Amino acid sequence: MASTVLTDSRWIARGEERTSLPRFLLWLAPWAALLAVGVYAAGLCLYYGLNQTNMDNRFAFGLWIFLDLGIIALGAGAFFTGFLVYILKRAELKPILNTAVVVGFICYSGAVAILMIDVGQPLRAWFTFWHPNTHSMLTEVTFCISCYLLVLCLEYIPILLRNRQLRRLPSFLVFEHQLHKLVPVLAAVGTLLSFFHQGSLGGLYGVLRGRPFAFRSGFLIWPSTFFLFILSAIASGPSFLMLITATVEKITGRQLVPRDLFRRLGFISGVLLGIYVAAKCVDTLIWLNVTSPSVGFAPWQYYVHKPFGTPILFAEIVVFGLIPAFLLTFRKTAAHRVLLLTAAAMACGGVLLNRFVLTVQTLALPTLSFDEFLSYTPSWQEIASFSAVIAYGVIVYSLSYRYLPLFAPSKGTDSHVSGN
Amino acid sequence: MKQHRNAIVFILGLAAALFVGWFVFPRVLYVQKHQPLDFLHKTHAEKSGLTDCSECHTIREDGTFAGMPAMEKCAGCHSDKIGESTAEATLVSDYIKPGHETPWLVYSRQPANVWFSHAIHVKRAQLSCDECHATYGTSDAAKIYQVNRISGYSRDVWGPSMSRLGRAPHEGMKMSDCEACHAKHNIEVGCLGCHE
Amino acid sequence: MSARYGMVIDIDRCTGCGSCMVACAAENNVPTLPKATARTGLTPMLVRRVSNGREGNARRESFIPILCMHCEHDTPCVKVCPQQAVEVDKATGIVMQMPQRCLGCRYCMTACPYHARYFNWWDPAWPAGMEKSLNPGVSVRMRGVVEKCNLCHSRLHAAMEKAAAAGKKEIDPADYVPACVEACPTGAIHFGNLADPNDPVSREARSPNAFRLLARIGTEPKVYYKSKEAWVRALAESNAGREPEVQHG
Amino acid sequence: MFPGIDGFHWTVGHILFLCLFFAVAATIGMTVARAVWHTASDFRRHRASDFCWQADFAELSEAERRCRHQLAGRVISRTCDNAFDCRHCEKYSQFAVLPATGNLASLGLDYPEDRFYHRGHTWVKPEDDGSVTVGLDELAAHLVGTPDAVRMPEVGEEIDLNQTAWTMKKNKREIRVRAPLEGTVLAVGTPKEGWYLKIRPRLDLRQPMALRHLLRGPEVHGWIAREMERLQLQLREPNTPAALADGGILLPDLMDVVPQADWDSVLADTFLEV
Amino acid sequence: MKVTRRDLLVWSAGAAAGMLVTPVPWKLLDDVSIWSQNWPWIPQPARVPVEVKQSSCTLCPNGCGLRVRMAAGWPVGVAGVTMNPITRGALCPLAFGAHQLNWHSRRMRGVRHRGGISSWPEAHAALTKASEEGRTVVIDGYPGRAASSVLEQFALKRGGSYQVVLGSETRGLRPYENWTGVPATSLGYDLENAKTVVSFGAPLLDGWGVPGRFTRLWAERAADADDPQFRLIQIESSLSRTAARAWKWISIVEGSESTLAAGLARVLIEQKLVPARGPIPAVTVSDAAKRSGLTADQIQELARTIAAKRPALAISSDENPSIAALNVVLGSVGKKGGIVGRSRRDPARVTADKSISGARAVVVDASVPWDFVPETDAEVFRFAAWDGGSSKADWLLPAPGFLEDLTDVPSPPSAAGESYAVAPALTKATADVRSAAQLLVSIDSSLTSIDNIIHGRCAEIFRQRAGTLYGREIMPVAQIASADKLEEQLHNGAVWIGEPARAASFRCELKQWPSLAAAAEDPDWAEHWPVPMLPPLASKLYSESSLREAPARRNS
Repeated sequence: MASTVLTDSRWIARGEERTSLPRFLLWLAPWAALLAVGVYAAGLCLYYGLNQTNMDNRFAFGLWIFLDLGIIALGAGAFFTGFLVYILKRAELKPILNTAVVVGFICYSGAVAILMIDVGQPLRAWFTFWHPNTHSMLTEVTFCISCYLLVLCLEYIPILLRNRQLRRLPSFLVFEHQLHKLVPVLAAVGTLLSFFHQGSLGGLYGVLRGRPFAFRSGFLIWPSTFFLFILSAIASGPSFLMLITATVEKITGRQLVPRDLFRRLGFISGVLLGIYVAAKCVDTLIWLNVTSPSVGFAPWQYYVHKPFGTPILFAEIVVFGLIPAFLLTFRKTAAHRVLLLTAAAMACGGVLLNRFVLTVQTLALPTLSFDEFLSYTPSWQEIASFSAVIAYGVIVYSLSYRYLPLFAPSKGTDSHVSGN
Repeated sequence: MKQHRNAIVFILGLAAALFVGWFVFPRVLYVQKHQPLDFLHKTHAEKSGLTDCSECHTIREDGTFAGMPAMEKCAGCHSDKIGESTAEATLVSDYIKPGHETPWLVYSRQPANVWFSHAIHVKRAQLSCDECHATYGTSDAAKIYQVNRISGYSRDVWGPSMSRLGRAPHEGMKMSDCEACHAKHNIEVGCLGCHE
Repeated sequence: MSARYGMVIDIDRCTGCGSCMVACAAENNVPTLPKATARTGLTPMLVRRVSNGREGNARRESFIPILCMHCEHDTPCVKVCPQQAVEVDKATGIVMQMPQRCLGCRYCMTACPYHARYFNWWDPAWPAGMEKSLNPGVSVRMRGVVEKCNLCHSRLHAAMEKAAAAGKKEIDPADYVPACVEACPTGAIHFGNLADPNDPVSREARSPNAFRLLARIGTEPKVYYKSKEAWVRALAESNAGREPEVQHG
Repeated sequence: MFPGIDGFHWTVGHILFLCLFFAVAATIGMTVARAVWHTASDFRRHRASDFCWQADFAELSEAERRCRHQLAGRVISRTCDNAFDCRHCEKYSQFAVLPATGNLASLGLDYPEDRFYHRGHTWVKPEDDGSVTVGLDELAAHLVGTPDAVRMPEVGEEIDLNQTAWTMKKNKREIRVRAPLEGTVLAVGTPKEGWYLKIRPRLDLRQPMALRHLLRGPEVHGWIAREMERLQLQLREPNTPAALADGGILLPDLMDVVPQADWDSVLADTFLEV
Repeated sequence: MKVTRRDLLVWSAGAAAGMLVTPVPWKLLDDVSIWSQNWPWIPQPARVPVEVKQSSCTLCPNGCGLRVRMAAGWPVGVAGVTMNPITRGALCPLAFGAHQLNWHSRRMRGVRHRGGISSWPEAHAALTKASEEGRTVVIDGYPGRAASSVLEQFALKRGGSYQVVLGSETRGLRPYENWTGVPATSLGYDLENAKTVVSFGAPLLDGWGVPGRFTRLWAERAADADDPQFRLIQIESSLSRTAARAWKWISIVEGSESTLAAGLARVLIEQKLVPARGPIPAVTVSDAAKRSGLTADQIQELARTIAAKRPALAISSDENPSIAALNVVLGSVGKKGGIVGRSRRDPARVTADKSISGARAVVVDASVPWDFVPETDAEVFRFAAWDGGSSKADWLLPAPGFLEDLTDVPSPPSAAGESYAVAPALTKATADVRSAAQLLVSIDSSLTSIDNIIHGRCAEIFRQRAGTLYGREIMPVAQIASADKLEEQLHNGAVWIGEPARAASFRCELKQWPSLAAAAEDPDWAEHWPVPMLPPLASKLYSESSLREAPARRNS
């Protein structure tokens, strides 16, 4: 009888095989614990101030900014898939669409949450909207990310309302149906917004005239990093989706998406990554030989401080750029599932490494001749809130997977689009 | 009736919100306080012929503004009770005799981070007092002092009208009001021109 | 008045006593933070010890006071602040940091090549009663915002007010002297109006021994330094005294 | 942000930036507004329930979406694409004329010929006064037995085809019974009386269309036969032969008899729940 | 009709829509941000006018001229007085934060007796009793003040003794006292007229003597000139602040100063670089070279450089006979630009020894450095404004802090000329305090009170009609109408400067070359800071920047 006591089958879509509730809760428990610790740590930071972190006046940005840049880059899969499906009408990517939306939602909401802890005066954060400095890349980022998070919520709602119980309320179902018809519009808006804020996140560092390691020349008001970030984001996005789906398939032990979907994603990822690497090389050469020397910084300065030697540059461009690009693009390698996934992982790793270098190395390197090279180790509060975001992601995704039709785009979808 | 039910319920909610927002909220947000003494500008102007504001609210020669006159200024005339009013009695007994300063509540008090120079506005820009303080200098009642529970600001900073729409030039002393006036006289000052 | 306030700091005269640092902190109500370190403290004026990198008798040392350089052109912090909490004042050329507007994102700190901006990691606090010793001219900043040298702006306020009361439009230069300048026992810090070519400061700024830190970045800092020692002047370049090591790998 | 607010500059960049932002915000806002508006109008135009059923129908399994003519054996295989509403089916007349070949063997269940059956296991009995009586059919009655509680609509309430007609509670499980046709509730019955609702249909019963969407005669047999098969599969103990082998009869109060079965899916399949 | 869940939803939808067109959300958003700009727990300065007072710093015997900004009766800022001819506007960094000292967490707030809480009457009674029962030794860290003479009178009347603890600058002058009989407390360094200053590790640019006196001098005459008319040669093992700025830095082995001094003296004499007779040090150049880590040539070169521009003055960081002897060889003792005697001669003082025997009571004045802990079985009355910790004294008595009581400022220990100033009580005490002098006067009313002594000294200055008064304007004493006027001006922060130091007429001859033993020295001047802890803002120098190593003894 116990099974009937602890059951949530009424909430699970009909005909979907899901593990028993106790096992599911068991799976959630550790993540929930991690989340709890993180929330506590975040509370400390909000109550006592940022002295709880190990950031300091030189290392004004720390782990959290790296996290934000990282997950926002990986979350780019959301807008990009939407763009491919709705704008470029690549219907074959539909099966991954819902996952893309959920992942995007998780990444962006997580990033915004962390940002709210990271700023010293969250209560005044809205000043950015009221007195915006439109010359600041950060303003652009703030506007776009908040708008795009809204868009993601709107894209998430239809999926949410398809839950077996929620759909019983007629108004919800109808609203879902009506909203669903407008999703292409949202996708278009999302694409626009993402294009800008992904870029501006790169611009964030590219405009730092005072930090020649990050400073880049560019096109009009946009430094080259603006475009590099967009490229790297849309290159890694699909790979990340692939990894997520593969992981879920591994855990649940069932095939969720058509086999060839991975290869398609991989191919898109690979080609874009290739373009990115090429662009990145050109940019690096220009920066090292023109931009940087012109302000009195010799290239060697950036790489004499261990551990940030030239190997990192090599790893970023070749090991985690060129190689996965090849592996993902070519039929032979892409056909091999393990290789494909490894390559995808490398691609994501490469983008993360790039964000890490830009956030951390930029601050660690001295600018004044009598500065010394600094390093910083995050405090447990920072790490805890960092991992809380990951825990939050796992929990939200698990719940969505269990109760929402993530991988079963309803047979009705088409009839929706066609029907009146 | 039946098919309009939703509309009606919706409007009910709307109305409730409007009522709370426009009538209840302001009364909850501001605490009302009375001045320690009901000082009457009018009477002082008439009886003692103190017509020029700067006779009591002086600007020192280093340019700083004295604000409320010190106790000895009052004591000059009120060393002993004049008239029978209770305020008069308290003034003499509680403040002048023991020599305590009167804890006036300043309607136009700006926060610590604001730097406002009366010297610059009055002496250089030749603004008259009532351009900001209206006719309070001739009023015949000490108006009630309202303080914001959250920010601790005087009501006069926000201004009497909750919506801040169609307010007179002297109503409201928020930053935007300062800016508006500066813009009108095309005076350009940076943040620290008015902040410390 | 359209002044361009700036400084020329004679490094050969700086004995590194630190009077400027303490005077600055006292003038601007900078709190003493029991838990603060050299990396988290609030030192709008910071004297740093520099050397020619040699050892033994050949070693030479100097002291460089670092404060906000009040960059004139393409000011890094002004450009990046998302909500206009920093601006270059048209009238004075002072780079103004507005703590009440700041949301504490610290982007400006990453943008500043001189690390002259400081974050309030703690709530400002003083032992009981000591708040009576705070300078009435300057409001205390709250936790979670960035602050930096505003060239003792409260003293400029006082000077302006004094001028206004005397019915003058221009302030008397003698009335506006930043605390660090006033405090320097050897008169190493010279303060004045760079826009006025006859001002001693702008004359000194033109001297062959004058230099600016990281001038090649092109932000036109208004704080100049001066030294007859070649090795000190070389410090202006970022890579001075750093030997190029391995070029690859 | 807006002219007159500190920090607003009349520069091209500033204006461009803000225009872009407001455009985006407006688009998002209008999208939501539009969705809300359409939802409201759907309700006004009584199309809401239609959409809901459309959506639910789309979620039904292939087996449940079989065309009545296949059930009657008039065609080999056909999936309904009108959401069981034969009144709008242009193919209906073509198939209806064909002879039914379904077996009419007794099911040990009583499905009187004078009634019309809905796939949600309700029957509809036209009365002389133009109203109809609605009740649970034999199979459903056997499953549920006597419900622990029943929530009936109020008299005078409008109910829509395929929407909730009434709900029952049995063993802490909520059962939602879909309305076999649209109309106004005239009277409310109880399980004991054998009928649940008396309804004045929205369509005049004299119209041929009025009850066309409900199952009759051979279709009922084909349909019930398949339902029984499904039940057998769902109710049998894991790895044992069918409990009620062909010919066996359905016990009353099955929910109490076979508690261990996955009743959620049984009921869901039976009452076309999604 | 009954209210359904649907109704609630619709109602709240309406309410939500309505709220948006009320002030509620927007005003709250605004007010909450404003609240975050004026957090109630963050102290804000008082809104009061600021007035500027002039006085002298009494935290150490150097008595630098102070310009104090006062608000509501409390000091809110400290700066130097440019008019002051000795300091000329310069102060030591610690002075700039001194106005916060009175609220320091280690401020002495109550009378303590053997660890327990006590009261002034009890302390008064105890000291009265003790001083009647037996000898009373009074120890003073800042001789020459009006308060000092109160302390001295008391000690002498009770058949006790008055002893002083001297700063390193004065200790450096002690050898001359032994050789010439002129008390070290009336000797001074005539820096203004010296052309070469050879500092053996003395932190001349780092708060030595009157901080402003030497730094200003150096800044005007020596800084950024390739061959200055004023040469500062720093002989020191480490590259100290002074060494870093010196004209020449001679890096030697630590502790070899006296040997090198002797070596230099020998070179000077042997090579007839100076017209000096008298004993020749036993140390040979090679000894000195071996000991100091320099080469013989370097030492001879150095000797020549020193002799080249005279008067040359050698300064030690503490009592060091050998270095003093070098001055004798250089002929700069009792001469212009050397070691000179101030016109007013104090009697020679007994310098306090930590172990005191045969006394019934020991009174330690607040001016005595905290680390002077008398070892005695007598009852110790320790006055202090701040608790330096680990005191064995029986009585800990809270003394007035910064600018909290009236005191006068005699010529600083290292000064060449006479000066006099008065530091009135500018601010209320933040605790119930009394100075040692005040307590002693209250015990023995026959003692002349501080005010009277100061009054007398002003009258004396007026009577001599010598020197000049540096107040808001400069005015020769001769032109001042009355003694009261003079006193009033002094109370308003004016400084009296005596006639320029006359090359005091005393000769100094060495019988034999003194021993090379030297007192231990500690370079960081914060170690000499007589207040047991640093002003709070000094954390900017010590913990919040890497400018200075935090001093070993003190913990701020």
